[in-house]
Amino acid sequence: MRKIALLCGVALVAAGCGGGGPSTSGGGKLSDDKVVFGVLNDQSGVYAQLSGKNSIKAVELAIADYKAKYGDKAVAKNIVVEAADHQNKPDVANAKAAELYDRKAVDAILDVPTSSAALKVADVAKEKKKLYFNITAATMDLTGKSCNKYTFHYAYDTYMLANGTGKTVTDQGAKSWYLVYPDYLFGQDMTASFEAAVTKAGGKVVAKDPAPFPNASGDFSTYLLKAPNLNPKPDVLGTMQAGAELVALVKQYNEFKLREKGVGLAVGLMFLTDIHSLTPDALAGTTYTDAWYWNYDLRNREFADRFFQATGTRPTFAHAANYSAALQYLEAVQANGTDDADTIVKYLEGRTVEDVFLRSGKIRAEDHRVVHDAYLAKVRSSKEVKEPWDYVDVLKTIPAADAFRAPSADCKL
Amino acid sequence: MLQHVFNGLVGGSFLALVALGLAVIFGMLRVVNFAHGAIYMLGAFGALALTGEAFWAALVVVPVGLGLLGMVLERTVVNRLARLDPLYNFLLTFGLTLVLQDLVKWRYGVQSSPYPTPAGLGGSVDFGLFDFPAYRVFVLVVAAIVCFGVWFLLSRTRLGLIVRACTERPELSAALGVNVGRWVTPVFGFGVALAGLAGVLAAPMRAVHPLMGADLIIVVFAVVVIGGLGSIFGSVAAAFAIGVLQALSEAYLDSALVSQILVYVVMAAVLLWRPSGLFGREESPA
Amino acid sequence: MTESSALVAQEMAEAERPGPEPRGSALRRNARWLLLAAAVVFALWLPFGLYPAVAVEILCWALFAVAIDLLLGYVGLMSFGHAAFWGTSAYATGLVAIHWGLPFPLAVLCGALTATVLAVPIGYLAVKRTGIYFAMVTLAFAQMIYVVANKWSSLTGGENGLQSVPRAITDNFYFYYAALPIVFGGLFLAWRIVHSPFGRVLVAIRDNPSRARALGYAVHRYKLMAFMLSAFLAGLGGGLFAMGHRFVSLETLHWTTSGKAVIIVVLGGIGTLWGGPLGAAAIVRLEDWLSFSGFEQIGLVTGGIFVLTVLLFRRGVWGTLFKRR
Amino acid sequence: MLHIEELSASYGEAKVLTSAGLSVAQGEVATLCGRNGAGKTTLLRCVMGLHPGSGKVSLNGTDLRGRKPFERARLGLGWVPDDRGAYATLTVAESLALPPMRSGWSLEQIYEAFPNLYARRGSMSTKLSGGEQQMLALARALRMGSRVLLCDEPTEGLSPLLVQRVGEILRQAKQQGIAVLLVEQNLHFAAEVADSYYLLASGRVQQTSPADKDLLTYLGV
Amino acid sequence: MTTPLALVARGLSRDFRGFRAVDAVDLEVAAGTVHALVGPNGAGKTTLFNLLTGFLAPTSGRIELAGRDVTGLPPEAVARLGVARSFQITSLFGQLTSGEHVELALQAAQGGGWRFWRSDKLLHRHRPRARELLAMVGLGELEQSKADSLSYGRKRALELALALALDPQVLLLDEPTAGMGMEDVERTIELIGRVREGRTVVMVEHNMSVVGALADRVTVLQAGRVLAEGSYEQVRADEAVITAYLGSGSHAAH
Repeated sequence: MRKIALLCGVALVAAGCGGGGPSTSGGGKLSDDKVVFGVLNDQSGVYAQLSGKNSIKAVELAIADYKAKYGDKAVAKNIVVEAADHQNKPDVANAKAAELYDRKAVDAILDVPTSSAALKVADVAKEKKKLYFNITAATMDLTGKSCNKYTFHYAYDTYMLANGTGKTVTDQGAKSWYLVYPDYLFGQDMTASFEAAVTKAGGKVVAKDPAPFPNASGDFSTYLLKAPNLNPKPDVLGTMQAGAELVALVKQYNEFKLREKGVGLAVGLMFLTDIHSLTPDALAGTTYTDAWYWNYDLRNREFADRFFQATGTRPTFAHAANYSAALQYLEAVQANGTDDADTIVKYLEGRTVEDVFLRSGKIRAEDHRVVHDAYLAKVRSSKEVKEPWDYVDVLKTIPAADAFRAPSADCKL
Repeated sequence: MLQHVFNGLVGGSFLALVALGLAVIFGMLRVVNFAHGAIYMLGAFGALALTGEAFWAALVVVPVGLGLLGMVLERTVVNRLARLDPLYNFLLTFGLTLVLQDLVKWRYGVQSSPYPTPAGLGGSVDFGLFDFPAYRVFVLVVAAIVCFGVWFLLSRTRLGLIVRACTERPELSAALGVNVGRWVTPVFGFGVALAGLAGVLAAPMRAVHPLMGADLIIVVFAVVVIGGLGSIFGSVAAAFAIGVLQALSEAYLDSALVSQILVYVVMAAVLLWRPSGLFGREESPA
Repeated sequence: MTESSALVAQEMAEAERPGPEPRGSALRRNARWLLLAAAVVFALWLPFGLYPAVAVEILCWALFAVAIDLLLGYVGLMSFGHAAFWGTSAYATGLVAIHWGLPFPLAVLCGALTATVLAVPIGYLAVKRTGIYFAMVTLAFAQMIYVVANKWSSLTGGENGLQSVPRAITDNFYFYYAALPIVFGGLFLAWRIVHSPFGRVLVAIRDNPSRARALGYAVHRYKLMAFMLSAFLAGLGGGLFAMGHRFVSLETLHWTTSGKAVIIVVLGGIGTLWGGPLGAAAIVRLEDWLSFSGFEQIGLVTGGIFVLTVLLFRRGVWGTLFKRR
Repeated sequence: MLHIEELSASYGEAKVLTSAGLSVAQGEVATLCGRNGAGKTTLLRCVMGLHPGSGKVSLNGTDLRGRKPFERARLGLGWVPDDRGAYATLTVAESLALPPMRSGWSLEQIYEAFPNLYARRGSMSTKLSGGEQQMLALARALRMGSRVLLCDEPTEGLSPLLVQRVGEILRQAKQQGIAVLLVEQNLHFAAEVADSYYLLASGRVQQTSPADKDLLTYLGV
Repeated sequence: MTTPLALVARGLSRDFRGFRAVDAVDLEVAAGTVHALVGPNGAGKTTLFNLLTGFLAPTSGRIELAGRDVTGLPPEAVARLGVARSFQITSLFGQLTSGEHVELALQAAQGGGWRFWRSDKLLHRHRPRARELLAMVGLGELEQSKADSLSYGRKRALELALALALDPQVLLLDEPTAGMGMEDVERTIELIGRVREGRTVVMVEHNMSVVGALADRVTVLQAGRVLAEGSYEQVRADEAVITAYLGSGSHAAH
């Protein structure tokens, strides 16, 4: 009996083996007569809310807008969105990216949070000579030593985050800093950028502590105990923790009553979704840098309303940027009459672009960094929150020219 | 210094509760329950499911519920492998861990979920030399009470007498008229409930996410190797000791690496000098 | 002394054991060759029937599984931390390829040797315990290696992993065939070890360590040697994995990687050696299929299958299909 | 009291008992002799239900087949194992309190009969001397109110004085109507307490007597 | 000092959790003799064996092998110094055949267990000797049988063949005839009588006829101590031994 059941199981798996088929890839004017987007992101993990499945909706909005705009004249009539979950694991991302390009004939991959995964996908894009718009990864290597011809870095990076928050908070009078960061590449990069920004603005980093990553216990109490007793006492605790660890750290920050003890909180990497899950009160008064905010102006708000209709939630910067990237790609296809990757890259390089996401936008030819205005935001307390998701006040717009670093010499396209 | 030691004890509390459950189960069933970490995680999510205001209810309901789940698992699956090599149950519970983790991921995603500090424990306790968040003090007190309670139960009650006897010599105990089989399931459930309790306690203090238990259980394994899995006292003592050592190394050493690998280095040293664990009994061939 | 390891051994030794072939008929011996030929043909055909990247992956995991089975099935030691060797070799392979530009077979060899060296201290400490403790201890040490690799980002790239490992053969389809000889070599080595004088000693140790000691065999050292050989094989797989993906991530060192390998071995059949590759094909293929069809709760499925295997088919696929009790 | 018929058992693939049979009446001490490895201990374990065996074992007319060890104990079987069954984690007092049924001797009686145990009631059982451990094992069975004692070499490794003491206790038990199945190699000791003799050889049990030359030869005395 | 001493124990003791299983035992085994250890169960014979072969480390005392201090050496090292032992409880490799057992033991004696790159057919070169040994212990027909499937008596015989395969200087036999029928006992006596040539044999034995037939010297242990030592006849006549072994109504022996 068992043997039979087992045989059936094995047979099923074996039969499944036939389903693969060797890889095919085509060229041509409009490859396969269609344009295929591949949204590769985290659909179940820490970034699932930040971008996740709703990024697909954002891309679909872009497709709808493109079709509405060009109607019968549209070059791309058949536009498909494929999605895949990379679970924030670079090896999965690697396999999925290859799969999307090869097996699902994707012309451009979008999104891809998590630096390690993002870098890996850049590798694949380079190898397959297909386009890749990274939205949600922060690593500067995408426009540094790992940059390549087919990769564009669209929304933000660690420089933008650190510079925005570090400089502004220091300017506002918090001169001494205590930095706590997760002990891996992102945390180390962020800390270096932060320290540079703080020092440049006339502040000082009193101490910095690497916290274990991944933090098995989710416990940051040691650093929180230490903070108020440092000499000199820091004005502000800067944390580079992200996702789950940020949530834990902020919870513990409040538990140890550091704000009452005169140590403020600045966050290196925070998303609207973090505020939503932590509740605004937990973060009230915290400043951070964002690449986009849905309730910034009416144009954003109009997009946010459409997005809300489609998803029941407000868009994050990632959703807006996915929308923008998909739209700009389609515009490029429209302008050139082809989805040939080299043609599109050539067309995009050096263009100035303006849309709902890209304000004063420019696609730099030197390193494929897409620069645009960034925003310094401050979290409201729940009393100040007048409608759901409207959690922050935009304190300041950081102009595109200042928001991002100059092209790096490491990048050779 | 003192506050860091205290803080380490709080951290050690979670290790201790999970290790205690692990050791109790191992003692009675010779099963190393890999799923213990997953149960800890379920405890935290259980608290979450009951929402913040119901923390006090969760503190009771969730461990009891998980204990019952543990008993069901024992009756249905663990039990079936009881006569085989303990490795099979290790493997089984490893498989269960994957299943439980993914079920929770499915339901809650990997996003960490917030859990407010329970009402009444939001303040801090002043110890003169330093003050400390009340909730953490509470955790330490609960852990201490539970560890003491288990010790009391084991050493001072008839139930403990039976459990100790069955743990040490099941055959002889049966021959003395003790219905050993009857105690296996409740003890398994109890051990599971301890992990569940640790999970509930962790919810307001730590990030609640589906992998919280998997990360913890490996550290706990190292802890019980250090303490000697056969020794309930050893496991608990090693857990608190490791908690304190970790807190001190985080506070005074500039390297995050040291505090993270500390537990494994201690484990290696123990294996080198006392392979059966600090409090483990020598396995004498006789 | 070894209350447990011997038991696993028994259970699976029912499946296969090294030693002189049972006096079977010529037919049975021919069947053996036929099976081998079929396996080779299947391996040669695989990238035609399967997405080549997946086929390459199957090769790597097959080696990994065989490495673990060598320990579990023939020494009675269940390593739950073999990712330490798989991952270390992957990093070493990647680094050698990046910095020295060695061709991939040499890079993989360097990786495997690095893993073997790492196996010396870990094995020395771990073989002091048996059974369930061995599993826990190896798991803990692997976690330590994971933490170190994560921290040592100047070398390993930390969270970002080792990107852009160079490889002359870019197309996975051809790379598969380039990797195949190494995999066959590794499998042959495993087979050779099992059917060698050394393998005979291992089985003796598994069945009765005290008796083996009384015969003058230094049990701990033999176990350590087996551990190193197993690490070498796992290292071969890990090195190929690195070259296959042209990338090494921390994931290769994570405990889930060890767990997946154990799942593959148990599913394939403990102590069968060839169950490993079979299990690897099944699990890798299944995971690919699940994720291709957009189902992300892979652990739910593999974990569930694993639980059922442990409960119902402890002899694994190979053991159930090809071996009689 | 205790009746064994056609009892067969094996260890792995080695048959240890092949249709062994014997009976012990109330107040009778039956001695089972046999060489090392003959299967005496296995026989006791089978009776106790700790080792699988086929055949019929009945206690006071109650068929014990299918009953678990703890049920057999509660029906009145008392096992005094060859290793004396001391617990490393239980004190003397706890060991005496462990059995759920305590219908035999009262604690006072026990401590009166075994003053050493009273003196060391707070010590861990394994810390006792060999003789004290043996006394504890006997005391435990008496405390349980067992109707049949299965004593596995109770004099093993004891000094002559203590051997005497064991003999006295067994005689006392006998007077109270307790049946004893005694596995013993010390024939002189056996001679002092035993009413009947059985020899276990080649898996079979045959009744014998101390006068039997075969018995002595067999035991190599 | 005419005959050299093959095996010497001086003040050997071993404790188990407060229980002294072997208590200051002095033992001198002359080379080329058969030395029997007797005593009631629990007298510490097997523990003493485990101490002599390195399976247990002594709590105190020392052990010399042909004049060389071997105290604290692991069992495999003791074995390689020419000490082979058999076990009281049958202790074999369940999944190997009789032939494979002996081949394995022969390989151990000659080294070569490390060769993982060679075929196990290499072991076949030990086959002739293995067959010889199996025939010697009466297992000639059972070369292909797995140890698990052998009867008890045959397992005991295989134990002996294993020990002999090491061609040891000192052969320690733990109850070699336990559980054997009369004929097998006779055969084993005859066999030990044959293999003792050029060797020193130490054996634990309960069967006094075996002891009487083989032993040059007998040491009687009780409660971990040496009670008496001498020839079989001397020991048999010893008051203390009679008391200990047979028990006594009158414990006036001392």
